[in-house]
Amino acid sequence: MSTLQSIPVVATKAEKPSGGTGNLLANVFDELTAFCRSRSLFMLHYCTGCGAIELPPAMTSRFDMERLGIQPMVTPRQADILLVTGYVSTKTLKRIILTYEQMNSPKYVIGICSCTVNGGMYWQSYATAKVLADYMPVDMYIAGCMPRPEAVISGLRELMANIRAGRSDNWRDYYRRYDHYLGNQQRLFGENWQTPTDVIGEARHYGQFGPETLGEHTALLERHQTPLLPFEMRLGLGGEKTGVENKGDKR
Amino acid sequence: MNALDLLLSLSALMLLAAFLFGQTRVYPWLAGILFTGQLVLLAGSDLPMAAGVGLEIFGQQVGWQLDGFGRYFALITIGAALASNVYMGGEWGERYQADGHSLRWLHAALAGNVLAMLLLLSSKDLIAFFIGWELTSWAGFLLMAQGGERALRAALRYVPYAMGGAMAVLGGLVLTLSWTGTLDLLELSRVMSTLGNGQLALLLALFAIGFSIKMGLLPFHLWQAPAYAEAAGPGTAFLGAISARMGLFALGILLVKLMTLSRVADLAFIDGLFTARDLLAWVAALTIVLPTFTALKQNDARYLLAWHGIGQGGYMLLGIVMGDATGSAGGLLHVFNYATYQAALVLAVFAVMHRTGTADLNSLGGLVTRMPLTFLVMLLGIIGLAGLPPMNGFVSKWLVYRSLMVEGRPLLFLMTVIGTLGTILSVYKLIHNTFLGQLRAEHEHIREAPWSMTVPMLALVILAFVTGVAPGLALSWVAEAQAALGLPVLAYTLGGIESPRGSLDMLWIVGVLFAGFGIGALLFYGAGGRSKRVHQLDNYAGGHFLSADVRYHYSDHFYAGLMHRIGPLYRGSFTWLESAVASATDLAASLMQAWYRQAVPALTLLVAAVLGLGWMVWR
Amino acid sequence: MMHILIELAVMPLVAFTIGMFMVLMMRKIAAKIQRRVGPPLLQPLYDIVKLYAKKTQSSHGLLHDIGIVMAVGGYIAAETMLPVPGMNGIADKAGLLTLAYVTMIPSLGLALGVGQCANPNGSIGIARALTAMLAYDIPFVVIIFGASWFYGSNNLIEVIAAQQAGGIASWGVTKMPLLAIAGLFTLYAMLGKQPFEIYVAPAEIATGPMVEMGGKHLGGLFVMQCFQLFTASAVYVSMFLGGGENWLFFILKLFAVVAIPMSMAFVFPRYRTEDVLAVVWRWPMVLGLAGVWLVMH
Amino acid sequence: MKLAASPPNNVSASLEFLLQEIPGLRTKWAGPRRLRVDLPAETLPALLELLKGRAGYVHLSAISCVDWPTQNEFELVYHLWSYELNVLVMAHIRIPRDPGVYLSVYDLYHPAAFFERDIHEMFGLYFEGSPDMGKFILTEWDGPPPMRKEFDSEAWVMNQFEWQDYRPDWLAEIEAKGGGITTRPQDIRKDGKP
Repeated sequence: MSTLQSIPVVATKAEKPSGGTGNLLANVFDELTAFCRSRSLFMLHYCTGCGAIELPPAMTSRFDMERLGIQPMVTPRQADILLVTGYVSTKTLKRIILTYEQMNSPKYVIGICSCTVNGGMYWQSYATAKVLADYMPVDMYIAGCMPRPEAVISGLRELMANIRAGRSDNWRDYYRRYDHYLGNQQRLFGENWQTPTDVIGEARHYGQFGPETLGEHTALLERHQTPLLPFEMRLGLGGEKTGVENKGDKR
Repeated sequence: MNALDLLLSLSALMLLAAFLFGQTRVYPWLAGILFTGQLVLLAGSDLPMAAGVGLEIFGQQVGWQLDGFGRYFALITIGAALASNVYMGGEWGERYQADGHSLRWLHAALAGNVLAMLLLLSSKDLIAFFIGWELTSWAGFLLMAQGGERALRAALRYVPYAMGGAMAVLGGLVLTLSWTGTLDLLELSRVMSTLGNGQLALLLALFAIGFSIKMGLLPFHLWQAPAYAEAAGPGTAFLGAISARMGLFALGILLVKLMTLSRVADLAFIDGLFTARDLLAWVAALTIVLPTFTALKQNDARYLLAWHGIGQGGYMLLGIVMGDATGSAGGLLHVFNYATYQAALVLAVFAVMHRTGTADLNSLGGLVTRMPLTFLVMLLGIIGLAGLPPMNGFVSKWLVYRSLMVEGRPLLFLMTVIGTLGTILSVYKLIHNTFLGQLRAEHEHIREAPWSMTVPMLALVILAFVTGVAPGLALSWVAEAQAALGLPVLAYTLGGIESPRGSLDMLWIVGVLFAGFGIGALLFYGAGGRSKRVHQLDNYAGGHFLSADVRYHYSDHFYAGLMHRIGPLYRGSFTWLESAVASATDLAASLMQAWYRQAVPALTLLVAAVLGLGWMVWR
Repeated sequence: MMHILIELAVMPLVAFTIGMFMVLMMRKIAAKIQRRVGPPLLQPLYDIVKLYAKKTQSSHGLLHDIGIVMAVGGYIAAETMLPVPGMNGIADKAGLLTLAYVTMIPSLGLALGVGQCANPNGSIGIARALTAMLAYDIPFVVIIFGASWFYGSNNLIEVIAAQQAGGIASWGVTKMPLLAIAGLFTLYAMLGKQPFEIYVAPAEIATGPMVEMGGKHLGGLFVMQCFQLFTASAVYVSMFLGGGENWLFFILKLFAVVAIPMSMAFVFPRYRTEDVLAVVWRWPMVLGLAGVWLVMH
Repeated sequence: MKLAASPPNNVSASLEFLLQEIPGLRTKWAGPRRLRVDLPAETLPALLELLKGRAGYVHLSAISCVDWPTQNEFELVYHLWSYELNVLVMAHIRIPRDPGVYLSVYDLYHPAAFFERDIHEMFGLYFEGSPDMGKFILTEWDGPPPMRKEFDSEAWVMNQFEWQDYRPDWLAEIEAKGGGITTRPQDIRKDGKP
């Protein structure tokens, strides 16, 4: 297990509580939210590969994840953890990326089974993606060609400890180095690969826009994708003006 | 030239003006001013407003006089006419004219309707009443028939109903004259209750059938939904708001003023168990439930609202038939409340039709981002129609429930609640299929309805909201109508009613509600983190990639589960009844024709004449 | 006047905390039935704080947010109409019937918010939720009719006073046993747990209305669930179990009323929508009408 | 109930008598209930109609394809089953690799549409008349048909993906004790890269 930690997971330095001891209240609030985040994790009910068969035993009466505050949730909007269990075929990887982008941050990805580390048993196959970390930031690996429920739960407890200590904010990395991830994705899916989520817009909106967010791959994306701008509620009042004034929507 | 003469001449003048230059741009402004003038005149003058002119037919005095009850309805009539007039004057009117219809006839029909209704409402005796009644029927037909071929067909279906009703009312009038010797409403209110049970039963049957046809009570309601739905835009709003309530006005006078509810209760079918009053209450209760659940199945927004028009009529009649202070106040207040949000809802549906060209609920969706004001109007309208606080619909329904609870009528109470819940389901279907869900690609560039449409709608809905928050404003007119009719008057406060057995204070309830919304907003926007708007295709679809050409919206067969359970109950028995009656009359007519057309027509005439003479001489 | 304003602020807070512990009890009962340990004591609080502390949330428009505000705000208003020991709020100004209608506003607000999410799972969920509301609200209103006819008023303060006058003998449950049983059945259907949770069928329509709710939207719905549990049980206790003489008895009664349906809930599968209509329109309706007939004669 | 180890003689005899009608057909019993039939490609439809019509072979359970690059041929195997005779017939035919075209048996057995579509995707063999020859499973793949012998999946993977440095020490401990993976991946890699 020890060298598993040595895999270069993108460990962002813990968010230093702002302002030092000055505003004690901010510290207490951050402390409380970090504690609650670690004690209440919603696991996405999306079984991407064969390893998912180990999750129901982890939830039911023998191992009971609920005492750790972990509940299975059905849609990505409600979930915090995305468990990528088992081999990641190219078709499934598209859905995994779509699901990952639909999840609300702070979100965590756990690569269960060796297939997410280096391709595992299917390393020779033309149809599987080998290294999950190329396509999205991964917070935790649980090795094993289907790890038993004890291993899954100890992995989850390790993740809870990281969250508690604030070391697991890797979701920012997806926004800050989006170009790197997009490049890997385009290398696998081709140039006109796009998801309905406007990741660059979200990076700007949530202040995660770093120098490496944009690059040549996002430029490639820009050419292909007409970004889906949300329909703003507007009062297009007045007479029979032609539809020219809402050209802005199409950009 | 006292106040009522001025009022009637003003509306007659407006009818003439509409007929002469209705299609010009200036007429709507003139009509608007005249309508507001009439409103001020009506509200300002003290009661009863007697009319100068009067005539004398068959030795009977025919005159017009407006009392509190009539004025209450007149105010609503002119208010609804004002709203639809403003709507007609704007861009909708231009589009209507551009489509080849004549705006002049539409304005004339509206003005004619107002005139006829004022005549009916201010009738002092049964002859004036009958004149007003017939004028209203024909003006209503004129307004329904405008707006295209389907509207004409639906209006023609109304004609046999109207004529049948008119014959019944005429029969009742003649019988009243022969039995009581007078036609004046005031004297009748003293004399009529002294008639024998059999006579009263016949009179009640005749008059009630005639009036319930106009009001669309259960067996005679089939004509109303297509007729009101297919009429031209503002015409539907006016018809839906007040035209059907003329039947309620007539029933109110008949049941309460002339026959007095106690005498109606004496006419027992099974003595002591099921009286005529119970029959009327149950007809009203069934009118609440059945049309509401028919509305649930409609897939056209106009038909859905028209069917609700019939359903809500049941609340009003039930309130009046209950007869106690809260019940009748609830019924009468519901007339005003219903007029406000029904007109607003219909105008909103026609605003959507103006922009998207269709009212079919399966080809709309997601318009909230493109027509927010119309959405706001429809939202407040459906809250009123469903009868939820803070809108005024809740107050009148609460009063009707309150009287049913105090009078101890569990089954009637149950029917009204089933009606209300059915309304909530169908109004959500209306607003969901039109404004919520996925915006269609072809509707991405439509714009909000023009000011000439949104202003009247918003005014009506704000009026509904204000009288919901402070029902006392409307209850003052209702109390005046109750006094004029002879019903026990409701002790009301600005917020509702005060009584130890269960009071209602809308000021506090709406205040607490908005305080709760404030705390909820504080919790949501304050405590929660930043949120970002996402496009409608950035949606959970089980890992599937959505695209604009995929129709990812649930609107058809909206309440599938419910329909599985109550689907078989829709057997269309009333349509069967109507067609049965129609074919029966056809058969009778053809028999008469055959009998008359046989070889020697002159002989049969001679025999008939001799028999008639003999009967006359012998009697 | 000032006295009422304080109550308006305190009553929702009390309702929320009690509701949270009811949610905890519900999850503990579910766990114990499945021979599991179950969540720790403050798990509902952790869930709500985490959901509100989410850093990115996706909203589908202004109406999606307003829907959640209406859902939480509607229940905050409804709590002030429910008399609790020592605090009556505005219960005298709004009776039992008004309370039944005010509790419909949160579900309407939620329905509007889910509508704008433009997700058919949500729309199907709302269609089923409104059908379920049609199902359980009819017996509920019949029971309100019976109770208010028996106590002669639908002002909750009067109802509670009448019951507390003669101790347990004058409780609604002893005077109107049929109505009490029908009320419990309706309460069970109102809480929306198995077998009446067709509108939140996770596997079939991805938790129905909650499909596009994340972060603070879902947090709002968790808060609403706490309020919903408290309101439903408090109405039942006020009508049939003599309201709250003091806080201890009141809370015990509240938890007992919720514990009964919940202990049966997690062994059931799930009714289809039309079967929910069939069951709720048959048993509680018949019992309710019989109870009303008994009360009136 | 004696489990019939081998079909009674009359079943196999009647089957072989029936099969004589097809010219150039060789039969070989691969087991008590398994009959291997080799026949020229153009006579296959006749065989299928014969078996379906006269011997109750209503079930085409699979079509499998074998790639013989050295003989430049594809071998198609049609697995047929009859619920009356309870004997599995495996019809083997050979078709040349270059045009790689054969006719579809969809009109006889509708499931053949999926088997043919799968073979088309994996081997590039085109079936005329098959309802849908589009992409079946590998919707993201636009490379050569991957199951052909000349396609080297490992080489394709080696230049498409990079690996992550991952030397689990628990493996080193096991090897220290003599266990571990017998044939190391790099030994069997053709390009010998570690």
